[in-house]
Amino acid sequence: MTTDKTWGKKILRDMLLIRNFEETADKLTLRGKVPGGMHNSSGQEAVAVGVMSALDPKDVIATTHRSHHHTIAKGMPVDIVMAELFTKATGCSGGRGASMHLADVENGHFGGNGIVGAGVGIAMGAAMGIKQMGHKKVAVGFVGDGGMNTGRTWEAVNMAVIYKLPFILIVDNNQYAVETFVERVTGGNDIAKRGAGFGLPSYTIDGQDVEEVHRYTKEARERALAGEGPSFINALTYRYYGHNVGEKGQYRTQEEIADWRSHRDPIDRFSAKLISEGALSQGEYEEMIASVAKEIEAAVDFAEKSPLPDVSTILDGVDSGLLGVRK
Amino acid sequence: MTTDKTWGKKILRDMLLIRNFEETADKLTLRGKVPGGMHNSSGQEAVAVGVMSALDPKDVIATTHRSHHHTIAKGMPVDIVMAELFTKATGCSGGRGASMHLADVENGHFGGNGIVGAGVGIAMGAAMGIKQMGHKKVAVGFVGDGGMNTGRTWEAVNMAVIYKLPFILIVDNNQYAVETFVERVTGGNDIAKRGAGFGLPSYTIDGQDVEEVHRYTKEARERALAGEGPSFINALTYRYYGHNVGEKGQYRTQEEIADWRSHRDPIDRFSAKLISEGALSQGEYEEMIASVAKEIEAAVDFAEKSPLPDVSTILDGVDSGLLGVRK
Amino acid sequence: MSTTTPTAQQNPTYSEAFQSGVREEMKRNEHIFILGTDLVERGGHFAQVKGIAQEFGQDRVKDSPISEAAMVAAGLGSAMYGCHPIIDLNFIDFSLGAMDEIVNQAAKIRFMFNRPVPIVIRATSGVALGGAHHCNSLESLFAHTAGLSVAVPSRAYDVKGLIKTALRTPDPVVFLMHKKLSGVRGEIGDENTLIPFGSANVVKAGKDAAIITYGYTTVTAQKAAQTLAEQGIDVEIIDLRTLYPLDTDTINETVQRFGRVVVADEAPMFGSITAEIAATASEANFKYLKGPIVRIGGARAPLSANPQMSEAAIPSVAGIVDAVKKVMSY
Amino acid sequence: MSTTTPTAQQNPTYSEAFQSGVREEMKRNEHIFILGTDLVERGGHFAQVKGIAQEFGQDRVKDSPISEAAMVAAGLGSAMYGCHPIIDLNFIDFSLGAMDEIVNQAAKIRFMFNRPVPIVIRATSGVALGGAHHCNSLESLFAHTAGLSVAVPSRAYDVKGLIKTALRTPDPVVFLMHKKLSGVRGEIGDENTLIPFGSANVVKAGKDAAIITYGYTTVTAQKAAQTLAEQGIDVEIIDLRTLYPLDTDTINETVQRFGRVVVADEAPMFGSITAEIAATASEANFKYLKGPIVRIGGARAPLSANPQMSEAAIPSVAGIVDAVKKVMSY
Ligand SMILES: Cc1ncc(C[n+]2csc(CCOP(=O)(O)OP(=O)(O)O)c2C)c(N)n1
Ligand SMILES: Cc1ncc(C[n+]2csc(CCOP(=O)(O)OP(=O)(O)O)c2C)c(N)n1
Ligand SMILES: [Mg+2]
Ligand SMILES: [Mg+2]
Repeated sequence: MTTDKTWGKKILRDMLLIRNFEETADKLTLRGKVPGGMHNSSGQEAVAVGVMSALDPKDVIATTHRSHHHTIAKGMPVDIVMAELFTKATGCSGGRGASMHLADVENGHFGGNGIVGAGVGIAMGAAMGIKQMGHKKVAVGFVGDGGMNTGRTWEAVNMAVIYKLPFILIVDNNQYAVETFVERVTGGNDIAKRGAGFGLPSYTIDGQDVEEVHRYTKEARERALAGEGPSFINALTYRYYGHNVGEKGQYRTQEEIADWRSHRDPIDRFSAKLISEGALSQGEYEEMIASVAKEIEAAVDFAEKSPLPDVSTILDGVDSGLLGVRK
Repeated sequence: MTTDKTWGKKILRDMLLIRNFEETADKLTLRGKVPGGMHNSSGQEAVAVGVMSALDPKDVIATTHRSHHHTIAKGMPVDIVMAELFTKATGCSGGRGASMHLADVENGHFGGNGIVGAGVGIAMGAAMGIKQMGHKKVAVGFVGDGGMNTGRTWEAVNMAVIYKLPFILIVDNNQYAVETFVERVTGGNDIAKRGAGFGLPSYTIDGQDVEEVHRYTKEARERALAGEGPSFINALTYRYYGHNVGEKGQYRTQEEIADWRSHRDPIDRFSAKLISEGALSQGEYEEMIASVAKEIEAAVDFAEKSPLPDVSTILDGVDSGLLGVRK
Repeated sequence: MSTTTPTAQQNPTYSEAFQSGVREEMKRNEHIFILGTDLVERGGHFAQVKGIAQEFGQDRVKDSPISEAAMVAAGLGSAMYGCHPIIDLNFIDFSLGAMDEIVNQAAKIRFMFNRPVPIVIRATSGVALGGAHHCNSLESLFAHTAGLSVAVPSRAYDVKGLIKTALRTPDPVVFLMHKKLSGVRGEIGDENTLIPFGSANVVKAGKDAAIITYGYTTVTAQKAAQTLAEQGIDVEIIDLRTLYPLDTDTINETVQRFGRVVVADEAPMFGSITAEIAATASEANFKYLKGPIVRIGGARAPLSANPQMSEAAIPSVAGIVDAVKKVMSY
Repeated sequence: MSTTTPTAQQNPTYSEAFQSGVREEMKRNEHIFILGTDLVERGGHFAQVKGIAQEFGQDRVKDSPISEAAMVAAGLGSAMYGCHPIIDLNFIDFSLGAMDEIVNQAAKIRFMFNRPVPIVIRATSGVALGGAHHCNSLESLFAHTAGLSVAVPSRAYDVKGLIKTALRTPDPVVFLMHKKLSGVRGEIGDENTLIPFGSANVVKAGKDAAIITYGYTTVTAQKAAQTLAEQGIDVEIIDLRTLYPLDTDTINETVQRFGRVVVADEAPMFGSITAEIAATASEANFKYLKGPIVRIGGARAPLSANPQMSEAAIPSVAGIVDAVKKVMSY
């Protein structure tokens, strides 16, 4: 199927923006600019953009420790994301969160998370809230392959099924949890089959094909809005860098990485498709790359120049104080 | 297949012993003899006896809040069980545990549990211990249908699969968790399918047929001993009484209970089979019933006459004191 | 501190007082719902929500699978979305299966993301029958966690007044109801009686010494006060009602007034909230102390199912009497 | 109390000291095994088991799925069976997903079933980078739980000596290693150097006042001592090394000797273990006190990822100096 030209360009640009963000932030992390480090999602752009492009901006997501790509795809300006990585006052969490705790609850981003699997439950809960209020929205929970072995994930999945919640679970399955290959720790080695066992439509899809991701998400969203309950999508993808910035493990071969990069890169694949379909010219593509680079440069500049949070605020916002006397 | 006569009588007697124990203990509970109350397993005898008869006495089990049947089938003398229900010093846990915390770790009974699903993890751990030590044994974890929605259950199942542990999970599926019908809260409504999703041989079997339970357990045990890893057995059964003694909920019909009692009772079915096969005479059966009654009477007597634990021991055994200075 | 006498309204049980408060608030706020096991038909293990499903429908009272982590997560996510869920965990012991959701998530989200998390986590607590897995006293753990407030009512009036406050406040509250008090009757306030958190209640005025306590130990302390009265000692009893926020004004004022203070509860004493109270009150009011603040609490041991052993592990009337005599001896 | 100076052996890091102790004990006891995430190749997040899988094989060092509840359950069941597992939870924050297994099960089984549960639950702890989900100080919660012991070593020597003791004792131990100390080098003991739990270490003798502390705050306290020395105040520093059992002899003796005592840690102060120490020590040694025991601790707030905010939330050198000056003012 040919891709809509305008849509395709937007999708491609989003993926490029994420890729540039990640590669830039990685270097900045190595230079000590990102307190606590970060988890680079390069290679996984199609999952984030494919999902988010099928959602309404008001839909809710909750995600993981590796969430820059989801956050940017969800629409958070890259300068705000970068500022948060720098733990600056202008970051989305005022510098309290850094890389793992990006959020914008008001706009449906219910947060990255330091705890594997926790975002699944939060998104399921948001879906319960959506249903309680009778709204026409969905909530999407992202989780890694590693999070498939965490009990809380399956409790949340089950609850979504029995209450028919407008919930979509996306496994951003990059095949490794830190240095642990998914097949070594995943009984049965068929993640979608686990989902099926809990009674929801479950698919394993090509997470490097942004249109496939988009399509499955869109269908899941339609089922959810029609009151048919949750869906489970296991998107196969790959991360090009180490688990965290600076990690150089021996747990996978350089050939494996090179193979994914050169044959299945989601940006290369999609740009090639757009170009071959005449939806994009080489010149336009180069312009796009340049414009993305400029946007990221500006973001870095913004982050650099932003003020640090005021340390006198460390007790602010722990609670509302409305419950009673606070001393 | 015809049943071995000696074996059949032993099996039948075990089931009768459990039934009489439960009905007796139920009445004693209503008379205030069992602090904290108890969970009656009447109706579920075939699961306990079918499983245990396929195990070696040295195999390990860990179980749930509803565990009299497992405990008696595992071989604990009924007087010790009854004394524990009475929280007497002579009980298996010295009166510290009562109905929910029956155990005899030395003899492979790793305990009932007050926490839904916890026994699964403990048995999985025991299986890991067995494997570490190179022993030829298995560990069996019992769990209810309600425990199928607890995350810890699936974490343990997964771990058993990936390490190929000699572990068998038995769902003592009586179809209700307190007053909640299994179908209302179990996404997908196919428990064995969940097991299959985690990659272990998974079966739904007739838990009212003691020979079927025995056969599936035996095969699972053989696989485990052959190094083939764990198995998952969902045994359909039914409890005749309320969740806890005294409970009279409206969540199921009297007809449903009567139907299970009159058409699928595991004792009636198995005794009828033995009688029809000529392995047991009516007279022998009546004698058996009488001898069981006498045994239980003696157990009650033992429990009644046993001393209470010494309250001055409440600090004993919390830890070994060997770590260092204790004050 | 408050010394309001409950205004007569009816004489419901402690559990019914919870129902009453929840009902009123559910009428006021359509976004309140309740999630927990066996709530619809059974009304919960302690009848705490009996009849509410019938009145408000199963959209607002939901029977849950046995999935404590998911229950709290459901509450958390829906609270972030704008609901005000009551997550009924039945026994607080079961919260151990949802600790990440409570401590890492619900408690921290306002601080991290500037988003209110109006969630009530209700459970029974305290030492009663049931043994080691049904008698944990986890209140000090929750009180220690920044972002959580902890209610520990000891009578019907406070149950109702505190749950109403909790349900009008955009913060996570751990609401602990003592099992042994479930059936105790008492007066309750009306629709507008809200008890602020952090306001202790003077259960009994006295002039010689004070006992600061909460939950079921309030009852034990009252019995001890009778025995002490017979011996000519007039003891004041402060029921904290909430452990966070603590009513430090009342605590300080009490310590300053008497200089002879016992702090009592039934949690294992090592590391219990009584340590926080004694340490902070000693530090702030040292010069008023006639002698050290004396603590009395539970044994450092799991609870036994045997009732005599279980009883022996928590403060008795005699134990509290002795503690008060000790502070009287200064 | 012990004042043993470490005997020179080598100069490994705090993490390597752990390796050293574990290696020696694994040779001694074939039933010790280690279970946790990313241990085999990576050697754990803090290199705490680097090379051990290569030496002892993957039967004894196992890479786990991300299943904290099952990890502890595996440890628990196998410990009941006769093994002595080390469950490596990486960050103690992740123990919140295994609380039932730790608090309801591992801690209680000896008491309930008269069966030893020799299990070590190891994790890094303390405030460092990483923010709200990687900086929880949960030690007071574990110390409050009957049946658990808690080690909080502050230097290589203690890491090795304490892990060796833990691995020879049939009880559950929560072994907390401070992230900020991982790379700090120091001498360690030899194969036979075991440090009993409940024996504090006098890090620095002094004559004017005492600071009782543990973990990373021991380092901050030492810096404060330098500043104080410049101002003519000679402070003694006690490193508790374990929080349960507590070395109450040393604590009492210290309080009695100085009458001027600061208790410090970096956990949120409300309800921290410092409250237990201050309350119990005040009660036991009241007449020796020249003024109240002063506590200093962490803010009641989640930790921020921003390093300045995170720093500001825990005791600073200046804060400890002020606290000591306060007790010196009595
Ligand atoms: C409950 C919990 N356990 C362990 C960790 C440590 N940890 C952080 S990320 C990670 C790997 C996660 O793998 P996966 O879910 O596949 O996500 P990915 O990193 O591949 O995106 C681990 C083990 C954690 N954050 N939370
Ligand atoms: C973690 C946890 N949650 C809730 C409970 C309360 N509870 C005790 S038994 C029970 C029902 C269990 O149902 P099932 O697993 O089917 O076992 P059955 O009672 O039918 O044998 C519940 C909810 C508990 N003990 N532990
Ligand atoms: Mg992964
Ligand atoms: Mg059941």
